[in-house]
Amino acid sequence: MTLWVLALGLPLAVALLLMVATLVSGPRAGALRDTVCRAAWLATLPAATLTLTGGDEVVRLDWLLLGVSAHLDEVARPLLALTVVLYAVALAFVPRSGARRGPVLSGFLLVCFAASVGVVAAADVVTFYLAFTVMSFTGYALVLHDRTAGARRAARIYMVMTVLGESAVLAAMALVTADGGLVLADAPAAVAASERRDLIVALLLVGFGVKAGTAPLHVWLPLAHSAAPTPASAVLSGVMVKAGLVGWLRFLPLGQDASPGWGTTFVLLALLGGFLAVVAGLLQDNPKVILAYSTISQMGFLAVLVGVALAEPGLAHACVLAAVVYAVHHGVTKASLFLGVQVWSSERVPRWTTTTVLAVAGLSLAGAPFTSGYVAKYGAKEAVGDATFPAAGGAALADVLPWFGLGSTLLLARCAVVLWRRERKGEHSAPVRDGVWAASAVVAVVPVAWLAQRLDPPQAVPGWLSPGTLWAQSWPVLLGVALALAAARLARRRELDDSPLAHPRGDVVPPGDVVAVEERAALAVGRALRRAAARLGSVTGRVRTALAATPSPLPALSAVQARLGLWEASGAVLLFLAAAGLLLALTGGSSP
Amino acid sequence: MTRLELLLALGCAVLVVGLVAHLLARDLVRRVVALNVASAGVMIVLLVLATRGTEPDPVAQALVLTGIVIMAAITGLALALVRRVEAPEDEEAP
Amino acid sequence: MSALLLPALVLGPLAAGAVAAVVPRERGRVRAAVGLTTAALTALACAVVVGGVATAPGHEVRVALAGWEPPLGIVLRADAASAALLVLTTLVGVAVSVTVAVRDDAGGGPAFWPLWLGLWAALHGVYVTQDLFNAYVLLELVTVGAVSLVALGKGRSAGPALRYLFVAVVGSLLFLLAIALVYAEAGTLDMSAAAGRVAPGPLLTAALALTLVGMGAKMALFPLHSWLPVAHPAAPAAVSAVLSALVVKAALVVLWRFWVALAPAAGGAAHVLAVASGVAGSAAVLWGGLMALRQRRLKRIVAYSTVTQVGYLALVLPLMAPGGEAARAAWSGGLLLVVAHGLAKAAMFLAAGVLTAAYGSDHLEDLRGAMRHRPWVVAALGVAGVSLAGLPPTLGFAAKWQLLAAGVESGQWWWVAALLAGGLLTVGYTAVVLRAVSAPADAGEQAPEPPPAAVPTVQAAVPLALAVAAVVLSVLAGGLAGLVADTAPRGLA
Amino acid sequence: MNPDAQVHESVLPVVMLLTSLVPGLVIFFLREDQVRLRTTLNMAGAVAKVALVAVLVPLVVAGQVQRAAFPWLPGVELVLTADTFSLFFAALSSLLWLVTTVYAIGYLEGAPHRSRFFGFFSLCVTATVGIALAGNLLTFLFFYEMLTLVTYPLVAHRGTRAALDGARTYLAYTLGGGVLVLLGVVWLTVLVGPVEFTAGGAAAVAELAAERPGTATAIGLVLLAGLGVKAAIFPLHRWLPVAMVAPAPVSALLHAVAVVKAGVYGIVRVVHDVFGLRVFADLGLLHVLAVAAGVTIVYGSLRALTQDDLKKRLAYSTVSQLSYVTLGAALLSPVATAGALTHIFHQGIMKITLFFCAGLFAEVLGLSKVSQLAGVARRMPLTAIAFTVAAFGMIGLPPLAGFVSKWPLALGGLDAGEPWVLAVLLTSTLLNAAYFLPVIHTLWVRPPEEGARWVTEPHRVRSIEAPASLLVPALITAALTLACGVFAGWDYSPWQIARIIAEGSYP
Repeated sequence: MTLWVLALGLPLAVALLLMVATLVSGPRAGALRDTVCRAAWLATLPAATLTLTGGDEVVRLDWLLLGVSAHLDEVARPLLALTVVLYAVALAFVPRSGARRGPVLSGFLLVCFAASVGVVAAADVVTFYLAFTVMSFTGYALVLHDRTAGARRAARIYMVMTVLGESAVLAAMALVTADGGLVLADAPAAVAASERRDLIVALLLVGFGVKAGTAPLHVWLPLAHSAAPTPASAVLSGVMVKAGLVGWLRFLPLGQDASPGWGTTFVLLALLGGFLAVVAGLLQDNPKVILAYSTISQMGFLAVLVGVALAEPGLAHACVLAAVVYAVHHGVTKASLFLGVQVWSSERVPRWTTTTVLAVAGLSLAGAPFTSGYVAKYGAKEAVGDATFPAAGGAALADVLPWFGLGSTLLLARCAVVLWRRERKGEHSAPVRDGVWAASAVVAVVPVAWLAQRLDPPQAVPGWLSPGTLWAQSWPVLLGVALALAAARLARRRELDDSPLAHPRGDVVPPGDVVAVEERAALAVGRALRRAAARLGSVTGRVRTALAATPSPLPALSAVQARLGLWEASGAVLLFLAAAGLLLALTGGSSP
Repeated sequence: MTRLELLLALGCAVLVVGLVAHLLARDLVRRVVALNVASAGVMIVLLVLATRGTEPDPVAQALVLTGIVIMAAITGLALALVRRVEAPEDEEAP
Repeated sequence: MSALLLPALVLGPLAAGAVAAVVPRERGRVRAAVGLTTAALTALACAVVVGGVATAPGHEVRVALAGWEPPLGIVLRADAASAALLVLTTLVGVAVSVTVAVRDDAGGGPAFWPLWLGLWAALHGVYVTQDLFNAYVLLELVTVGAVSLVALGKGRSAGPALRYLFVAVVGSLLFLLAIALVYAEAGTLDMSAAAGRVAPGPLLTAALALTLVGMGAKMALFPLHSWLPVAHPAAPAAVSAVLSALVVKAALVVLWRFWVALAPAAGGAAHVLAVASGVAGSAAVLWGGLMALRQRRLKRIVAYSTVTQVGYLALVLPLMAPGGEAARAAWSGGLLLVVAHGLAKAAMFLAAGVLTAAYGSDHLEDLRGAMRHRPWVVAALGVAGVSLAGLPPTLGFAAKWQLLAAGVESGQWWWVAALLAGGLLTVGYTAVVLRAVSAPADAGEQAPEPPPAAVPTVQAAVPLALAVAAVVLSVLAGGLAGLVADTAPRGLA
Repeated sequence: MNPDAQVHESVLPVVMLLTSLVPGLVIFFLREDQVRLRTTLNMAGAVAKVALVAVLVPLVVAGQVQRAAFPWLPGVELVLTADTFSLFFAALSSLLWLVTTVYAIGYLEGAPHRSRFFGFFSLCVTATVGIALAGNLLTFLFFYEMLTLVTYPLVAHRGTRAALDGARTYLAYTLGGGVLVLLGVVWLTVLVGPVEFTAGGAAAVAELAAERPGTATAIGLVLLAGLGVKAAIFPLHRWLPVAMVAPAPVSALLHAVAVVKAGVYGIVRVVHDVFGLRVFADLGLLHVLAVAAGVTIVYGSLRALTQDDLKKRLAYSTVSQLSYVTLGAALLSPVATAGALTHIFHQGIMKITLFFCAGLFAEVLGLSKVSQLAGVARRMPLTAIAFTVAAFGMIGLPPLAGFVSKWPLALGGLDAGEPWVLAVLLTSTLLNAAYFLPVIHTLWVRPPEEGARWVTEPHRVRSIEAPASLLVPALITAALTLACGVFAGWDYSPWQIARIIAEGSYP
């Protein structure tokens, strides 16, 4: 129990210390800030011990908020491990990395870390929603960190989409809890049984889709990743995007009764997002944007798994575990690639070591043999099994998945070309953390394989040397490399020099492609709201002025009073009343 | 109509005439005089009532006497005020 | 013991008035001293009498003058209603006496004291008399006293005084005729005795109608109210307080006693007249309130406020008509309202007097800045306004509560509406006064506030004392209402 | 009031009233320059009241209700009872009065008419606590009307033409409401006798509703309309933005705690403890109230969008947030009732923080418009943090108090079978975000305009950004917002006490 409080409390305490230190100006505070910032990654240690030693019983803290409970099940533990590793490495990369206002960045990263732990390990709806919201809003602070014009625009778009996503998630959470799904363990059953099932699944799709970057809602991702400082974008891509996946795995009725309709929608959106992201990514010239598009395409891959789990209850458990393994693999590889961009451009590390590490990470992402990608992709293909995709003429999903590998190989080739051309100004040197980064990238295959091994019964583990699987995994990579080389020679021809397609500078398809359309739509909605409010105000204003303008009876009254006040008039009134009284006496007097 | 009712009607008539004259007169002194006439009307009614029984009723007589005394006092006060009122138009309501 | 004090209450102040008259005009201080001592003694006597009434078995103290029982002798009877009125008259009387003693031009010169003491005696007489003709004589005495006091006012106060005299006397004549009719039928002048001997018929209905019109004229009920906004402002400050708070109530009390004694016997006709009085009352509430909103002079606003409150008091007749629980609530509510209105109205007129003395005129434009220089006087105006509107925690609220309860109990919704509307209008014109008095800061560039003339602090403190009395008395409202309620006249039709 | 409580005749409720009545009356007579005496009196009264509440809370939660009754008119009496719900509201009022007194002393440094201000200020709290402790409808009406009278001079305190106009509108609306409540109370008392607040509704009123539903509905409507004015329900809410002319401490205390909460507290008392939820629902009034509250929630948020003046925006936000409580009270589910009662407390502390910050911005930098606030966080970071915490709370983000009351309302809506409630809450949350986040964005992110007067001034005028007596209350209430959210599980937290009270009205 104390381990849990420490795991969540320590990062928050350090973050608070950093915040207070930044507020108080003065040399001593400056020194304190830097030392704490440098040692910030230690705050993740309690969580690390928790993952390794934590038991899997439900832990309850009743006094916190509306009763907080946490639980490390088979989905939570690996993702928690991923979160700890990534945040530790990211926090280590913040000091001496040239990022402006480092301590503030570390502070927000720590808060985000605590929230991510909460998301992954939550055992009831309220805790999950608490962690999810805190993570979203600290994400805003991370994206906004550099305060450049681009960062402000990215942050604004991120905030609008997050708020929309948040309200969808809030609605879904309320509906799930109302149908008895307060404890997450029985949430899927509650959702399956509730009569508002379709509404809940739709809200879950939209709410977590924003976070997981599914097709139309992915626009904020490329902008946010390019605007955020590199450690932050590593964490964004590695862990925060996975929160969407965790949301789906916890709440969607996977393994309950089949819902093929929703299954196909998920798969359709996933494929759409997956392949369009590759096309858009190829036309960029900023490595972080290309990697962001690669994340969108990989999240598409995961969405396919979720779609299949929805459509085929039988395959659900296998798909969930495959998704978890794949998520861990993608997290580690993508984070090392992002940090690699920072190592390449501003660390004093020999060129050949960085290239080899990046190459290994790239190949792993593409799923080449003997890498973590190989294990994860194989597991996923087996988990999907013979599920077919009715909408696309019944093509087996298993042979659609390798094309994702091809897409990511192309993207990585593009990224390599762009990175190669970027000149390196190595002014910082932090050998320890660079070593750790290199190790984590290269050795990633071992933990992923070990994890796959442990989840063996449903999770298929590839034979390392069996020729069949070797070829099935490597042909997309080889094809991708071949295509890349052909494109490269083609681009060198003179007449294509200035063609935007051959040497794209990110202007044909701006980062966040369809965002311009959605931005205009959002602005239009905002303007309409304001106009409606203003018109409402003027209508009530007009009603009020009309009411006030009604002629008040007072002047007429005082005129009557003036005339009535004269002596004769009041005398006449007196006489009239006396006469009326007597008349009444004479006539009505006798009535009972 | 018996003699009693006739006289009662006479008293009321005098009262009404006095009141109407009082309320319509513009000159203040005429109003005071009219008021006395009205008061006389009421005294007549009272006196008529005093004569109903076999012998004259002392209580009604006492009422008439007191009424006359009061009316005299009021007339005195009214005339004093009339004298102080310089111009008659100032007492119209503004 | 309290039986002995009843005649003393009536004759004491009268004798003091005579003594004050004998003292030569220049010796103002001596007259003030006589006035003050009489005020003190009367207060004591009232306290004893009220105590007597409260403890007496039937809650009433009765004495036949010189041992003569009716139908020949005159009986003075102080019941719970007269106790309430005595409390009111004492409080206002002492306040007015102190004010005039401190600053003699508030009372309009040395002649104030004899007239005021005579008026005070007559008022006591009206409250306690049981005999109809005695009531007529005392009402005339009240009228003579009041008219003379109005005439003491500066400027052209003779005209309004004369007009007030004429209206009052016409009203009395009609009342005298009504007494004659009642005497013709009942053969006795004592109200409670006459109640048993009258039979429903044209004579009784005519008497009731004449009394209603006559007293309506004397207490300025709606159609016959035009003389009040002219007369009361013309009088000196202390006198207008007495007029609005006490003199108007004399006619009202006689009407109520006459009505309670004789109306049950008159059957349907009394009901029609009661409804007529209700309609006139409601019209008075609305008319007085709206006119008060229009006025630009403080004293005139307060005068129209009296017209409104008289309207409320006229509503008590129809509310009592159905009898039973509603009648008891209406009767106690009416009497509480009489006390509450008396205190609040006296406070308002005295405060208006202080402001007029300080600023030289009672036009609202000239009174700007009074909030800063005379906060306590303005506070008195505010609290009095709140009590008139019948808002908690004042006595007015208790009265309004009882009247509303009577209205709702007997299902007469139109009177309930009038009561509620009246409350809002009262707050309306109080807010107009408060706003005019607290000079708006950004209008500062207009005429700078005139420096107020010096006003003795005691004179400034008296209105607040009365207003606070209106609030404090609400605590005793329970006792007073209880005392009054169970002595509500029986046998209402 | 929980039905199984033993009732003790005690003088404690009266003492609670006196702790602010006596200082108030004394302060009226103090001269302007007796500052120290006035401050000590104020603080003593405030601290004494909070201490009394602290003493009473455990006692009452344990089930012992303190009662004090005074005969007023034959057959009717003034009753003060300190049961759980009344203490809940009294605790809120006294706590925030203590904080606001400190703020007001700092805010009115050297201002004219301070004795008058603090006199009426104390009377205002007396009336509020009186409303909280009212045991029957008549006492509630007694203090309800008194509250209007004592708050009028506070709203008109500045004495400018705008202040007087604002106060006049305020008086017109609130007195109109007062008259309606008076009519309703008299009508009910005449028909059924003095009505005591009993958990689950008074039996006599239930009988009346059974025999004469028509009259009972009419009485219910009149009472709701009267209370609706102070609870700022849609057509009757106009006085609230207009009364923003009052000085900051007044608009903080009045529009976060005293006046508005009196209306809403009244509605909950009438619906739950006079008629009883079941009876009110059978009369069909519950649905009317719920719809009115729903309309107000959306209308208030919508109007807040277009207000550039910060205090006006907060005022419209109050109009909207208040109707959460009315909506919660009008839903037939214990969860919704608990959420509504908690929101009374939470909305109070969050809104008072926002008004404190608005007052700070106006007092220290002279900025009252949202557009002028660009980059102010650099100059006043602590105030900006307090504002941000409270604003996030108002939107309903989890770790803060707002979520703890908005979440059960959403669940209650679904539990009571009214899904449109969830839609209303969501639209309102979105609109809240739409009018609060831009302010936070302007505060923290936008660079200050070059011409801004406060930029050119010397940066560090004082050691901290604003006088302590203004800043500390804002920080305290912001911390309270966080604490009420995070420690909602604690036994004596507003959420837990609200749940105890809510159970009472479902016998």
